[in-house]
Amino acid sequence: MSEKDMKETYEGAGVSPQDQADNPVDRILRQERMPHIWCPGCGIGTTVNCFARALEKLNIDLDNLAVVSGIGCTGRVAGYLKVDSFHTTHGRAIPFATGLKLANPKMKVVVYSGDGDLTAIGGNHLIHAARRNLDITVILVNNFTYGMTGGQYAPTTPFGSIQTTMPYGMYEHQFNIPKLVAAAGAVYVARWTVYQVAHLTRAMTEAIAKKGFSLVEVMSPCPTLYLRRNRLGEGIDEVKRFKEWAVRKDGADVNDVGISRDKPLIIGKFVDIERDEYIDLMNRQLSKKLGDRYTLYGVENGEV
Amino acid sequence: MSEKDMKETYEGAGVSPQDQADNPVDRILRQERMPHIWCPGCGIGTTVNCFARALEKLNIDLDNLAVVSGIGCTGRVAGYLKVDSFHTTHGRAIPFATGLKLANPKMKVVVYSGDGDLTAIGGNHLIHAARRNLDITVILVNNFTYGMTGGQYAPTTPFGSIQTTMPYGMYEHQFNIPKLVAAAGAVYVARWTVYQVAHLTRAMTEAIAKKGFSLVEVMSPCPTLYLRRNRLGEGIDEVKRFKEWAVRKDGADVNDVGISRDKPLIIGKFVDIERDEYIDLMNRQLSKKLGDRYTLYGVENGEV
Amino acid sequence: MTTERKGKGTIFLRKEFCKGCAYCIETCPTHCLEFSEEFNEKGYHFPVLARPEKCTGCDICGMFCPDFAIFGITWKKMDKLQAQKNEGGKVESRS
Amino acid sequence: MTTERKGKGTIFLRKEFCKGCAYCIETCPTHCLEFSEEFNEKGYHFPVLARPEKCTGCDICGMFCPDFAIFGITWKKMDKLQAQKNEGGKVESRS
Amino acid sequence: MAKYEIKIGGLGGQGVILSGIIIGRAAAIYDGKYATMTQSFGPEARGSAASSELVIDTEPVGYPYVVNQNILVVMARGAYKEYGPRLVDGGMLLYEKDLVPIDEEDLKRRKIRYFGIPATAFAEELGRRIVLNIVMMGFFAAVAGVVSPESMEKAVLASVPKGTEKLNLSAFQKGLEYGRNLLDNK
Amino acid sequence: MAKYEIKIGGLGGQGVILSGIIIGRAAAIYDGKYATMTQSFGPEARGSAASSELVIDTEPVGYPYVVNQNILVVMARGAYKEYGPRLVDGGMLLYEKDLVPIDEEDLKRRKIRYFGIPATAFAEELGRRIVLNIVMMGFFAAVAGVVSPESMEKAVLASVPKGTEKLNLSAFQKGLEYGRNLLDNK
Amino acid sequence: MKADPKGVLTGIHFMDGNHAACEGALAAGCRFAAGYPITPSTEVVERFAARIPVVGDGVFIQMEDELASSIAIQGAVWAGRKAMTVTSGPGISLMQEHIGLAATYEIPLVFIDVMRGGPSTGLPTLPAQGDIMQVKWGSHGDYEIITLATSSPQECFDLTIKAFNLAELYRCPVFVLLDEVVGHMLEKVVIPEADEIEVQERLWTKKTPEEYWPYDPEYGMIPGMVKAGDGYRIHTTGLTHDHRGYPNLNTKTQYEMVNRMINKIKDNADKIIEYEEDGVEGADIVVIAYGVTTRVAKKAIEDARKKGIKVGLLKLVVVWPMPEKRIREIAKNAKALIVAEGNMGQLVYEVERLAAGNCPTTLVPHPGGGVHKPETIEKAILEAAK
Amino acid sequence: MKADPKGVLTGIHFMDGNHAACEGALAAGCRFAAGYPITPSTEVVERFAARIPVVGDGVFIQMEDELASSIAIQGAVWAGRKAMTVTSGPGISLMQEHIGLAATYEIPLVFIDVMRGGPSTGLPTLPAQGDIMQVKWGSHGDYEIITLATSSPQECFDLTIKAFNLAELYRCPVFVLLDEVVGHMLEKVVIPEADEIEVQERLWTKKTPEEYWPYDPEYGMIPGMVKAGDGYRIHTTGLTHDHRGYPNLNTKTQYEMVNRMINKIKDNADKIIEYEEDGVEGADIVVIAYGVTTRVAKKAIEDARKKGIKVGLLKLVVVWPMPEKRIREIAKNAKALIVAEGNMGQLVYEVERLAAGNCPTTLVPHPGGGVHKPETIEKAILEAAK
Ligand SMILES: Cc1ncc(C[n+]2csc(CCOP(=O)(O)OP(=O)(O)O)c2C)c(N)n1
Ligand SMILES: Cc1ncc(C[n+]2csc(CCOP(=O)(O)OP(=O)(O)O)c2C)c(N)n1
Ligand code: SF4
Ligand code: SF4
Ligand code: SF4
Ligand code: SF4
Ligand code: SF4
Ligand code: SF4
Ligand SMILES: [Mg+2]
Ligand SMILES: [Mg+2]
Repeated sequence: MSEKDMKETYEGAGVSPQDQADNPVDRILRQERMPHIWCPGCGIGTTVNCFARALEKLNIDLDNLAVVSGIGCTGRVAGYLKVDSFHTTHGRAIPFATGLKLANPKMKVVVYSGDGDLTAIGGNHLIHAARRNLDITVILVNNFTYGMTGGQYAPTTPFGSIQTTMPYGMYEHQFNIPKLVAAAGAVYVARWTVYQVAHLTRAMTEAIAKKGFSLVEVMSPCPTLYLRRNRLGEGIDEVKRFKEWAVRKDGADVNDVGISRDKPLIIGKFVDIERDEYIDLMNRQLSKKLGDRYTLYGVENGEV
Repeated sequence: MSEKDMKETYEGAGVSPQDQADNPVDRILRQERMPHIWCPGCGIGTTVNCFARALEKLNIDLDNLAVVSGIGCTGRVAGYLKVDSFHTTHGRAIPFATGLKLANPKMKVVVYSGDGDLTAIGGNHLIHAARRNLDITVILVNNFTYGMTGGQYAPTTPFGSIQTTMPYGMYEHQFNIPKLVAAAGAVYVARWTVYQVAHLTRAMTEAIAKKGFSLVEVMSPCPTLYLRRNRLGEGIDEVKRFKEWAVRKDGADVNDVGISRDKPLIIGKFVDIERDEYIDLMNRQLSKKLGDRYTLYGVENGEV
Repeated sequence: MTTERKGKGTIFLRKEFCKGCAYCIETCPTHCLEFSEEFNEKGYHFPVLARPEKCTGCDICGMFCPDFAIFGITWKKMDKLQAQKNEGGKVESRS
Repeated sequence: MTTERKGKGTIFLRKEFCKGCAYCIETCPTHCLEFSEEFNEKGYHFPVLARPEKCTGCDICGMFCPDFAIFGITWKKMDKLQAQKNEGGKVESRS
Repeated sequence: MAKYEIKIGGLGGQGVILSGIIIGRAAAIYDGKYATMTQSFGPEARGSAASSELVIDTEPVGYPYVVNQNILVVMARGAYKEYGPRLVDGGMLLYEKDLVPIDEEDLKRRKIRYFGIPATAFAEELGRRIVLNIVMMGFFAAVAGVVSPESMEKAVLASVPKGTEKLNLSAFQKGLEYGRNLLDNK
Repeated sequence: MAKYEIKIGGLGGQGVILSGIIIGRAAAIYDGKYATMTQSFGPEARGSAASSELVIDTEPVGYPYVVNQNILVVMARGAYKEYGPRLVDGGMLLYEKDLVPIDEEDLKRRKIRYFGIPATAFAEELGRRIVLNIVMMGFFAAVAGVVSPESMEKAVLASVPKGTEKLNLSAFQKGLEYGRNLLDNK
Repeated sequence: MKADPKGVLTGIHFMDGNHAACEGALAAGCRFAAGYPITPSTEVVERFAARIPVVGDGVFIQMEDELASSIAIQGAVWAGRKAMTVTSGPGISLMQEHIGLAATYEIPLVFIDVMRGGPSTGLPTLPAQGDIMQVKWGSHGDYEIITLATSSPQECFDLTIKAFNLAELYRCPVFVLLDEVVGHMLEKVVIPEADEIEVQERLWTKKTPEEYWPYDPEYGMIPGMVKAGDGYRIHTTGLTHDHRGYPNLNTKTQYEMVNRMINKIKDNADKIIEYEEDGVEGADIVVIAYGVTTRVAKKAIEDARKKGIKVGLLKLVVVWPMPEKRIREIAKNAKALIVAEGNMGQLVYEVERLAAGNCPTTLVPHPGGGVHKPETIEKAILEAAK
Repeated sequence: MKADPKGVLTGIHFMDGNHAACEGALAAGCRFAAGYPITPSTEVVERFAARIPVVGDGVFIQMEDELASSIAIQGAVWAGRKAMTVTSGPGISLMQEHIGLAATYEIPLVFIDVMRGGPSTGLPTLPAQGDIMQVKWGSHGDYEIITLATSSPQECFDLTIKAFNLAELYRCPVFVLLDEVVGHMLEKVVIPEADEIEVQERLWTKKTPEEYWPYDPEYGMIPGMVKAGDGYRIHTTGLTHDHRGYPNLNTKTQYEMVNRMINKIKDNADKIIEYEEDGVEGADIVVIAYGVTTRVAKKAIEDARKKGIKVGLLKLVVVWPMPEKRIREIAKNAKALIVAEGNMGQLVYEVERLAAGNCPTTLVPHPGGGVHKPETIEKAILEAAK
């Protein structure tokens, strides 16, 4: 569907001309690929909505934005965004992004992927990227499951939840993702749910603006494969539940933000610290050692 | 060299009969493989010495002990121990150990490997094993480098240190290993250096005895590829330096135990907590759901 | 095809994109949306602006909609855009 | 080939295992070890019990030795082992 | 007819796959025929069309997919639109009456026999919209003549979750009766 | 002799590899010959023997390893023990006099010419035990007749770390002179 | 040995290939599975996860990735279990290092590969046969594996049992290939009584710990096995090792190790090989195929026969090792060989090699995403018959 | 285009193959390398790490593992760089998923594989040629790559440049194989002036963002490239995709995609292929070899010729694609083909296929850990000449 066609499909409650609807999402979407594949009530689309608005707020040149996804339902995000966007392999969005950013430091690089992709198969890249503190942002959509493959348990599946490979209820411990990435070295870590769209948007804005490795964990309903199997209703039920379940605690100790369906879901901005960024460190050390023989890398007109 | 031959090579300062030397290391070594490949002044051998003594103290049936190593200088440890011992692939000792332990829960399973092996290529398995809290013990020998491959930088190489792939001085951030594994879920985490042989031995004893995922980080000199390249002398110089550099702080906040050559090296037992073990959790959940249809797994005569 | 301006704003809807998830309806702060009786082609009920007088054009529905189907806008912004357009100013579609 | 019992203990050494790292010499609490003048086959100086009267048989040298070359033992323990052996008790080599 | 090539189409969640399994099981296990069921699934189909295919034969099934689609069972408009045109002339169409508007002229021209049932309404009568597909299966048992109703009934019982047998049997009966009546009155 | 097959053996840390590079560089870059150097390395060799091999020829080197080891340079006893027996009859042995006890009878029987030098002592005289291998190279330049002393000297300069040229040149000269004297007096 | 009834779901089922493969594994005595979800294979371990707690004395664990699954099972095998992992092409790519390790460890291990369209992420939900060379050549260095291809749910059951048996007999990795469509196809599956199922027990050593070394041949070329905890205190390594399992890095040990590893398969090929022939004797044209393609080929052949063409089918049940002698023979007697496979040309190279110029070899490729149309194969037959 | 002098270390060096390969990469314009240390390959990136800060405008990063290195370079390529990674067998095994991805992305990429003895951890410090089939078949699904084999440090330099050039020309992964002994062998390496080095520029698109789709063929079968940040706002995926780079999961798109990917190599094979002949014309026996084995074979051939045998050498510089036509021709005229390789039989299968029964093909294997003795090859020649 072309951008124009897409605009024209709007039914503006009788309003004309319809193409005046200046929807920021439409501008960043690959309209020709709509509608997307996500299920009714899946929260991933909502996160994209927030992402579009965050970009709008940041007012950055979208030509210099790259979005990289792994594989999964969330992994399809890259494919719907009209920026340089890369659908990579399962778990490897972060090292791809690392190469991209390092090879062309002027790019803003955002990794957008799922909990399974980023913390199961991709866990090593996650912690190493956090350690290096290269300036990239990770949007991690946590839906408690491997959506794309049909609802197997993930390192995030809450205790007791049924999943196809945990048919009698989850008995493995879960990752506390903010704690893990903070321990590895992330400089910005926040968690929101798709219920707090405005906060989520702001968190995305902050994370992208932050220099260094930043991560936003977004709790998002997967009605098809997580909620229904656990008799938790439809997407909207979880969204409404998020409202009750979530308790905002900015600056909460990451030790306290592990998720359990019986305890409040702590949300907010947990980490926002300063720590030398990767390319800065590299430039500093190499200049120190090589002096004039070294030209600062990735620096245009004195600015990185 | 046979056990007997090995004993006979002892020169007992004139003492006879020589085979009375009841050295615990000799009993656990594959004598026929001595001497080992480690360089003069390499600390790995000292850690093995402590390990042998720890086993002696634990007084466990060595037939039920398996030692699993990855690849590296430290990775050679498994090959020198006369127990069921497995030299696996680079970074994958932990998942091998996971399969072994899970398939035969009566075994005590110890993973013995290097910092590069366990935290670089093997980082994902490390954090997932800590998360699951399956009852295995990791002895991580941290020598600040990839020894076996000739001294490339590792995620542990201190800032400024020269390594072949960091010829102008390390500029990447390092992992704080105790913090990372604690964040992932380890129940026992300690750090010692090869200088504190007695403490190290006790820590190994405690870690092996502890139910759940335990890790002992051992700081160990690599004279050949780390020390000399950084003009830090021989192995013994680092051992002596450890004495000065290390400050014992049991129960130290893992946030404070990151390593830098300019700051005190915090050592001690950092984490020793209770958290449900993997097979226990599995048995509990499956019994709850399946009742009589399920027979407790890995439990012999009522004991795990 | 202009319409009466009952509230401070209105919505746009791409009916065929809607998957009937009710996000918009449940999150609209002024409760001005309701499900249609009608089905769309895919068989979903979609939202309709049942109480247009209450719509503020806040676009909260739009932020929530996982299917990019709905979008709220204030009349004020609409008028501004219209004015821009009338002046020949191109409405940038690539920011 | 018994020897005079000067201290509380003594050391055993597998000279050819030694790589001359000095761990034992530097960590012996009673400073009773010294490097030999001699080289072993591999060309390393190995430790000798220069001050046997000071050796306590504490085996700290043995715990430090990365090459499993040295081992300290008290005369007391030695005698016990000898006694065991004389009684025909096998000294278990696989614990 | 020795060989049946059946397509079942609907929306995800309507039980299209289970329907295929029931027919297949009835044919293969209880009716002593050979049955091969395949399914089209995958992310691209999420929230939209779902379908299963069955080849039933008196000899082992080689090529596993439907080629000459001679029976079509549809529970959603989209499925009818997509698979309707592929029905062979002289084939048979079973459809959910309230959900699928059909093009009678076209069907007649192609000599396709077609039978509709308000399965959703029946299912709702039984209190569970979800048994719509089992109503369909009763209807299929009555009308299609592919597998015996007895075998179909057994297959339903063997295929539904434990504890839901009664409800599903009622649904099946509903469809069966409606189908039989329809045939009687034709 | 058109083709030289040289083995250099010693302990890790004695500069065995660098020695090979120096001879190879001298032959290949400054003497216009073909030279191929290979090295044996690896974990199994840690802290023990190290060796390098050189094939020097007037035509391109095919098979890269030493087959007819006609020159052996040894700086440690172990290396002599290991590689000595592989020296071809009529070959040449250069050895560190103080470190390597040789079996003169055996060498004579095999018609091997042998030349020793107290290279370690010379190096210690110069204040840096580490230049032992460069002393050896001077000696090699004088005695072996494989590459011209001028080329060897250039190769030494091109191969040692910047700032150490003077020391290394002295070491080279030392070995060269000692070798020349030895030849003169033989 | 007969199968342990606990793992045998005796009865007549209408079941898909993935589930049938799981039942085959359970019947064969597999009590440990590690996996990482991937379409279109996951149902195999999903079923295993549901069944094993009830079958008893076994575990399923979902590992963090395929690297982990493919080595967790090796730990389990050394602990005495029969073990498997299940994946699809991308997973096989990630497991390559551990396939080589398993070959070098010489341990019985079953890899089930439910093939989807490739390369890369490709066509996750659609069939192809593009991994046939990968399973043989994907890891570095020289080694041998065994590979079976299934064409129906019944074969998924039967051949998975066979795979476990072969793995035990030859101490090597055995692959079971399912085309996606076979994995997701439901057909009748007959599971016999446990005592009708022949199961190969592990070749446990008969030696004492004192006599035993893990790579001393004991059963023909095959060393006997032990399990951790039994007091043998073994060592093993992926490094080149001697009969003791100790690293020994030289050409001689390398030769001895690799040569035995390869020859234990090559020399026993006749015992391992399984194929089915339909009218090959006397045929002018012989179609060679494996997996689901054999079903399509059958149809094509029937149709061609109706047109008077003398055409036969050689169905490879065991694909690796190839029935080299038989194919060479066939090539000598036939006018043409046709290889129909769900890829752009892979096994055809091997067939062409074996044909040795005795007759032409034609490929009927399919890029994946579906299976051949019978007509396509028939056309190739008619063409070749001209 | 001529090489950028900044990366060219003009002069005559006594250098080993690993270092020479690094210099080749720098001369070819490679400005991004990601790697993970592994013996015997690490010196390539060690040198890169030392050189690149001084050469300027480039980076080396040591990633956490081979999976990461092999995809970091793909990010870098999409960011406009020429990039490579360097590893050995076990690393290649781990990179298989990303080799398939690179093929599917259709991006220029160089993989240097310094081969050691395998399988598994094998012989880390000793040579072998056991990865030759792996580099072609190791990833799942159908795809094509190019592979060059080096036999001397000079070739390491020259062929690494060629590899980068071919990668750019055909937008595909290109492998440079070094036998361990070549990687660690020092010989004279002549590095010419920058303006004597021909370097292939990226095939940048000539289209505007409005006209452009990433998989529209533009240079023959090859689509033009763009780089991230240039406003083209592209998408790409490892899923089966159409000309727009969008997933499109059906047989038709699959066919179009895979077919073009394969044929861009196959149809251009004549341009890609490089081999050297020594006395092949009129020879009774032809030895086929690659890498270091060619050096040994030369010696064997010389010796055999002295005994009056008419024997020639076909040295494969480009191993994949194979010079199929030439080998078929040779087989028709020769009495026998001999394949000498540092493995237990890999490329020999392909040669035997191409020989098509016209003459026998004999393998002279070597298990790894060293190289053939010239006598061994000579013996095979004499045997074949009987
Ligand atoms: C190497 C590899 N292994 C496994 C898969 C199968 N796979 C695709 S997506 C996915 C999990 C996705 O889970 P998550 O990242 O949480 O994303 P979601 O679908 O829940 O958004 C898996 C296991 C794959 N594509 N590649
Ligand atoms: C897949 C793979 N990648 C790389 C290597 C090479 N390699 C062997 S050991 C090692 C690093 C060892 O470092 P560490 O674990 O710290 O052990 P150390 O030698 O320092 O004790 C590497 C990179 C390998 N063997 N396999
Ligand atoms: S399966 Fe779950 S995560 Fe995937 S699209 Fe559907 S609801 Fe969303
Ligand atoms: S290289 Fe370093 S870590 Fe390895 S054996 Fe030598 S000193 Fe020890
Ligand atoms: S724009 Fe605001 S008020 Fe209007 S419908 Fe949407 S959410 Fe409600
Ligand atoms: S939020 Fe969007 S998809 Fe959901 S009901 Fe409203 S318009 Fe439809
Ligand atoms: S036993 Fe104790 S006292 Fe004796 S040498 Fe050893 S460390 Fe010193
Ligand atoms: S510690 Fe051991 S290796 Fe070191 S000097 Fe003493 S005896 Fe020798
Ligand atoms: Mg998820
Ligand atoms: Mg290390």
